[in-house]
Amino acid sequence: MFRNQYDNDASTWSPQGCIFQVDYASEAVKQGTAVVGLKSKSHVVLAAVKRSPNELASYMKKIIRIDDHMGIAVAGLTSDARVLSNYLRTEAMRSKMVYGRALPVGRAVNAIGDKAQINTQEYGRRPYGVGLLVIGHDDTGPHLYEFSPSGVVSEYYGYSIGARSQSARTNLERHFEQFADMSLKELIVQGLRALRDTMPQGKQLDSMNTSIGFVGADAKMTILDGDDTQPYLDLLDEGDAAMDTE
Amino acid sequence: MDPVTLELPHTLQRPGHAVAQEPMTRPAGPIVTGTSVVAFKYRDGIIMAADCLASYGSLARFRSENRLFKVNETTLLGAAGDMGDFQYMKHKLEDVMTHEYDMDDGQRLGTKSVYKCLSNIMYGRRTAINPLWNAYVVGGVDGGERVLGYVDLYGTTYTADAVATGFGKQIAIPMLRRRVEGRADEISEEEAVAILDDCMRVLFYRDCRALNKLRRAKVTAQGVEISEPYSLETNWTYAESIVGYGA
Amino acid sequence: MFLTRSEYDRGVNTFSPEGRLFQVEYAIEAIKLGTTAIGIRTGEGALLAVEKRITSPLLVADSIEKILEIDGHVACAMSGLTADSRTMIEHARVEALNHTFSYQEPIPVESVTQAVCDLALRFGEGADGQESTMSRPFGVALLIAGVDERGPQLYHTDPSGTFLRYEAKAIGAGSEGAQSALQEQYHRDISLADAEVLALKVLKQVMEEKLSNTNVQLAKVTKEAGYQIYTTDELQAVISRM
Amino acid sequence: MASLKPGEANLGTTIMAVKFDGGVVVGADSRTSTGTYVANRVTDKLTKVHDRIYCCRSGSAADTQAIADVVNYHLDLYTAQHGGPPTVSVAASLFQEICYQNKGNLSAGIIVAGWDKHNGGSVFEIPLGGSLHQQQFAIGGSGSTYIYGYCDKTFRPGMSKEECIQFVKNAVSLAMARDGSSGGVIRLAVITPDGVERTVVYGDRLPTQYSD
Amino acid sequence: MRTATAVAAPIEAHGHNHWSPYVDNGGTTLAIAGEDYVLVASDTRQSDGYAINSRYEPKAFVLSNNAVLGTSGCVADAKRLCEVLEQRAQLYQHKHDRQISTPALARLLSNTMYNRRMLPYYVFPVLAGLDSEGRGAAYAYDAIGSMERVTNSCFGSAETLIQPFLDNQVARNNQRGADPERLLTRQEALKIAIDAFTSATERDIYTGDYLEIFIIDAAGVHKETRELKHD
Amino acid sequence: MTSIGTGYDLSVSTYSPDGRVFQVEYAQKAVDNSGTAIGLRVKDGVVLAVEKIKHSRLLVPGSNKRIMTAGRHIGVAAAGWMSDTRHLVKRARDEAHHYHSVYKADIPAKIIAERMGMYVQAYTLYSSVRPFGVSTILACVDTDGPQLYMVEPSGQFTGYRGCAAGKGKQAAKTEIEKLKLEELTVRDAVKEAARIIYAAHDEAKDKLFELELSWICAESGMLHAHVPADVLAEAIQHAERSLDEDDDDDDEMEDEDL
Repeated sequence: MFRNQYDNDASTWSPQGCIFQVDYASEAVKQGTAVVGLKSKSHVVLAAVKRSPNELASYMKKIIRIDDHMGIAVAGLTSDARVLSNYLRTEAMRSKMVYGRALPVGRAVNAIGDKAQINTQEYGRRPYGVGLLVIGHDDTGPHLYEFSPSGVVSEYYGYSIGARSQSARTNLERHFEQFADMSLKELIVQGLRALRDTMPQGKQLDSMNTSIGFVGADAKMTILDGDDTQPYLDLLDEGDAAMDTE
Repeated sequence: MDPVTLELPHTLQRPGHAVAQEPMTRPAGPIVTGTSVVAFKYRDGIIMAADCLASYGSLARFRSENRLFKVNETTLLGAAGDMGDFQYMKHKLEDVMTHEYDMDDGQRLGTKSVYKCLSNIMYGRRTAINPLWNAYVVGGVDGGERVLGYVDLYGTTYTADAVATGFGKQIAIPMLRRRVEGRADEISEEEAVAILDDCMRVLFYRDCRALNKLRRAKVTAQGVEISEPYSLETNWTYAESIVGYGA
Repeated sequence: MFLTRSEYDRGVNTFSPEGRLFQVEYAIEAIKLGTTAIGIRTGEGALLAVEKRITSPLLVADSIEKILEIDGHVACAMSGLTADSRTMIEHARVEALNHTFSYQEPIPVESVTQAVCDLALRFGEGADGQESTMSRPFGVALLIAGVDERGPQLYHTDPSGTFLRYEAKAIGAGSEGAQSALQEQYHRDISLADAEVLALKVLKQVMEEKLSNTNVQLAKVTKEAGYQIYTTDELQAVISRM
Repeated sequence: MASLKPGEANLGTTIMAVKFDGGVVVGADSRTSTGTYVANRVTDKLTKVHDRIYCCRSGSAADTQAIADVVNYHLDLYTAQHGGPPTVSVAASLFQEICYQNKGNLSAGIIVAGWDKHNGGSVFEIPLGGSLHQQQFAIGGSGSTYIYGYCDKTFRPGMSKEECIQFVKNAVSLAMARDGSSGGVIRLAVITPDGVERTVVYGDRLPTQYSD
Repeated sequence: MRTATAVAAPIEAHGHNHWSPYVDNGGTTLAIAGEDYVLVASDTRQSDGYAINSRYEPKAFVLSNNAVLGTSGCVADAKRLCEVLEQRAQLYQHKHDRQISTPALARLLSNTMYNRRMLPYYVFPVLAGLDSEGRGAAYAYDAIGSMERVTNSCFGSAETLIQPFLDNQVARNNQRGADPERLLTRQEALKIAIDAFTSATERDIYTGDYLEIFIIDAAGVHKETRELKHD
Repeated sequence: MTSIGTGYDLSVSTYSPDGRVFQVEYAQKAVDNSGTAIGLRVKDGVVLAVEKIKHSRLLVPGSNKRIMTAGRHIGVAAAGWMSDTRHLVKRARDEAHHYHSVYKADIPAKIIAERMGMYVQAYTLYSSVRPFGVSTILACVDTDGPQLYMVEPSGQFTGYRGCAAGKGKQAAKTEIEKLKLEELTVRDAVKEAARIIYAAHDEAKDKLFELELSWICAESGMLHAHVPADVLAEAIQHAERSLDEDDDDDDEMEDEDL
């Protein structure tokens, strides 16, 4: 295995035609706690687990507001996320200034995708060590995008990134056909359900470590933390109760 | 390959060309100019007219210009003032629309956005003390809503039921106040055409820079339609009754 | 472990196969070499306590400044390569002044902290996309204590440019011991007076030399009086309460 | 508006171009004046910018020559890159770009005319201010103001090559007769697929007209 | 002699060499601050010389933090100034993740205007909102950002007609036996604003058509629109 | 590859003793690993098609396009790295836009291909950058009619009647060579393109995929556009039928791309 020869910078191809630095950057995403996103016909939702080093410390921010119609959830290097969110915010404001319209979500993510691509091609730079789920609502309805360190962006009905996100994705794959017609509330609970599957043994979601974000035709980008998340966490348990009875 | 850029050789740069950037030397004023644009809202959308003349001072130099421009499916632009600046603006807007087309993401740039973009360009140039010597009228249907706006070389913007530029402001607007203001929703297309033709006829009678060869355009939910050039019936019979200067 | 690492730890901008940036992690190590500093947040105000190492009797103790004012309502304590911290604090002070100039109001504590972190990041791309200005991360951690309309707050920043809000936090050589001590003894409604004692007690545990009014420094930020550093006598008063 | 500097040579001029089926005829007088002094009585105001594309220059001699040179350079570049000749409209666009971008510092009124395989003969006019206008026929220069009437009355779409040549000769000579800033000989160029024939009508062989 | 040459600029173009980028589009705005509220009123006529551009083109704008910016002067500048202020308030919110307070916004506006010292925004704004104690706050500016917190202010084409009226009725200057300290009640303020505009409309051709009144209090911004004379 | 690991293949600015630039060849690998992309130039237009491999059912169909537009009359289909593709398309748009702003005319196919080729080639010259991991197929209709070009990671650009890149390159090429392109109409070409992509698709390697089809022809107003839904559906049916005829019955396919 001669990987080490080819993996010291982002401007070197490996014989198999991959760029290891980009793959490694994707590992950084897996080090972040999981975030889940999913959309219905009218809304799109984010759910995230926050991490805290010890009980005297606050929790890491996972969901960031970009504009009234857009928000992101972060997994990976928070500092890289800050670079990208600042960029998105200025782009959103520019769109308002120049065309008086909310920045179309797809164009927003592609903008950071293009930005990230540069970091995967030039020596001395490094790929962003962060993955994003971008949600937003524009003229073409609600959208959920994933941004990855490679600069590739993809649109999903529902998706999850970060630690143990695979189990959340499996959960989403099982139900995504139903998402379209769900109410905002159902959608949030559905998201929490998927998010819960990413929790390690013995840990569960509580109002301290859970963060919820949503936006829709009738709802500006909103972020719920702390006690505001409790009602949905309760619904989550009820839901389980219901399931058990079935 | 380096993209081609057009620069004049230094031989051409007159002494003091370097400071030519400094504002006050720049504004040349309009050279080849178009006169009034008249537009107003009616039941099904926006109707607009402008004649085909581009004057050079008092010389009626180009007599089949088109001063009405279809920006996109829902947006119409009418231009008064310098034709060079108008052509420049047309290219700019074409570029914007091409970019929109390339995005291919189902997003449409509505009339309001076009109007905003246009206004920003005008205000930007005005603020650089290098204005585009135009007055523009933007008309369109944006999400079922009729939009009719004005922007000029100062970046002044306003929307109204009836909008006109230049001489039209003095002559057509008073007529439109009476016949359009407040009843835009009742006016049928036939009536709209009649009103518009009346305005353009009076402008032809009273504006030295007007020509009796004009284009009419309308924007409706169906899109933008720009007519071929046509002429108006005019009436001179009362000349007979005027003899001498009344002494 | 060390060997495999060394493959990827030359450049600040090289990821390891596990997606880590070792240079940053090493910088964080540097802090463990520094003197211990402690911060405690109470309802009445935020408190900072640091240990001074008086390495020689010839040394003027007061000349060692490990707690510095950023603005009337924000102060910070540091540990690690304290020389690095000067740049950061200078930056923080400027940010604070700019804010007051622009908005005629004191800068929020979290915002100063964020500003410091943005600077800490500049071994890579700046937070607003600027090119990088340093070739290594800062080797210093800060405890930033302040008061604004959200009340007294305590923040901790590290070389990775990330920050967290804390009720009580210890950094530096003795941080492990100190932090666990804090976690045992801190409680949400602790009074400022008790916090003073707690801070010194904890410091005492982790200091080699005997704690005295010359080899520790104590400062507080309160809503009423803003930033205050304790005089020797005030310090002595606290020590005697221990 | 940049007006001429003292002593700057000025093409107070009559220039003209007419389109016919299969080509264009361009013509101009030959007088260059500084103030009221005739600096050159046999100027060539018809400038070749490409094999089948000419421009007629009015305004500052220096400006218009420089512009023509730049355009010529770019058209050669274009030919090399595209492996074929440019259309007249491409040439006209280049002229316009320069005239418009520098309108504050230039005094140039230019007629661009020529033949290309896509559009046949075509005539463009770029007056002060840098706007671009495609025309059936175009007249420019100080002399032109005296002959609009004649031209509007005489021109018919679809005139033959010979008719066009005669039309240009008459129009330009009428202008020369009444415009102090135009005079000398009439230079003509007929541009067709087969090439460019250039002719000169001497000042003493001009079409005659009433002259008391 | 130049005029004889082909390149002589057409007559229309002459005299543009000292082109001024400013126009005055007329109209009037006033503000009155009370104990727990603040009122902004402005007409909606936009004119260009003797021509009325539009009868309804509002010149007072509600900002995202529930303050209201009343303007007068050059509409192009006024609209842009408002946009720029909005964007900077947005930036503030992004950066400090809280809404900007009206006093902070007031200072921001002052800086924003002074930054264009070399080519001023030709606007005379009044900014109205509530201060940190919840008291009504009105700030008046000149075109280059000098600012002052006031209890009442009027700018625009009818300024000379209305300001003295406010001085007397609101500030109670030269009003014998009046208590200059007392602030107006909401009802009084409303009444005075309406009377001021109704009278000014009679005398000032640039003011008229519609009157927009904003009252800002703890509950938010209340807006009402009334007819003015269209002549 | 023999000289792998010898160190001659670490930088694009290094030749190997046998005179190869390995970094470029490695970039080509990235192209060969990606979904198939083809282009067909027929008498009345040009057709582009790609096999968009999907790693998850959660992906929104029709999103994440791999065929993009660069200046109304130019289409770009790509095989290789998606993010590199976007970079190049962006460049193509800039070139098209700049050309238009100077000459006020649409950029001809040859010129855009040439400029893109030069741009890509520049990334094979400096050790500070890496070559693009993408082959782009440019479709265009200009004054000389329908045109098709392919630009490869080396910067090499060539005109084609029909071309293919990516995983199924070989299979696709042989299929294309069987066609009488000069006689086909775009309508036929669309069907053929679909058939070829389906045939080139390797069921064993990647299960999920989506067909993307675009064209430039009279029907699209001589602009580059994705084909209308009905045309696409028709093409897919045609493709599946002809697959079944080649008697590898595959029911999964149905619900996968619908």
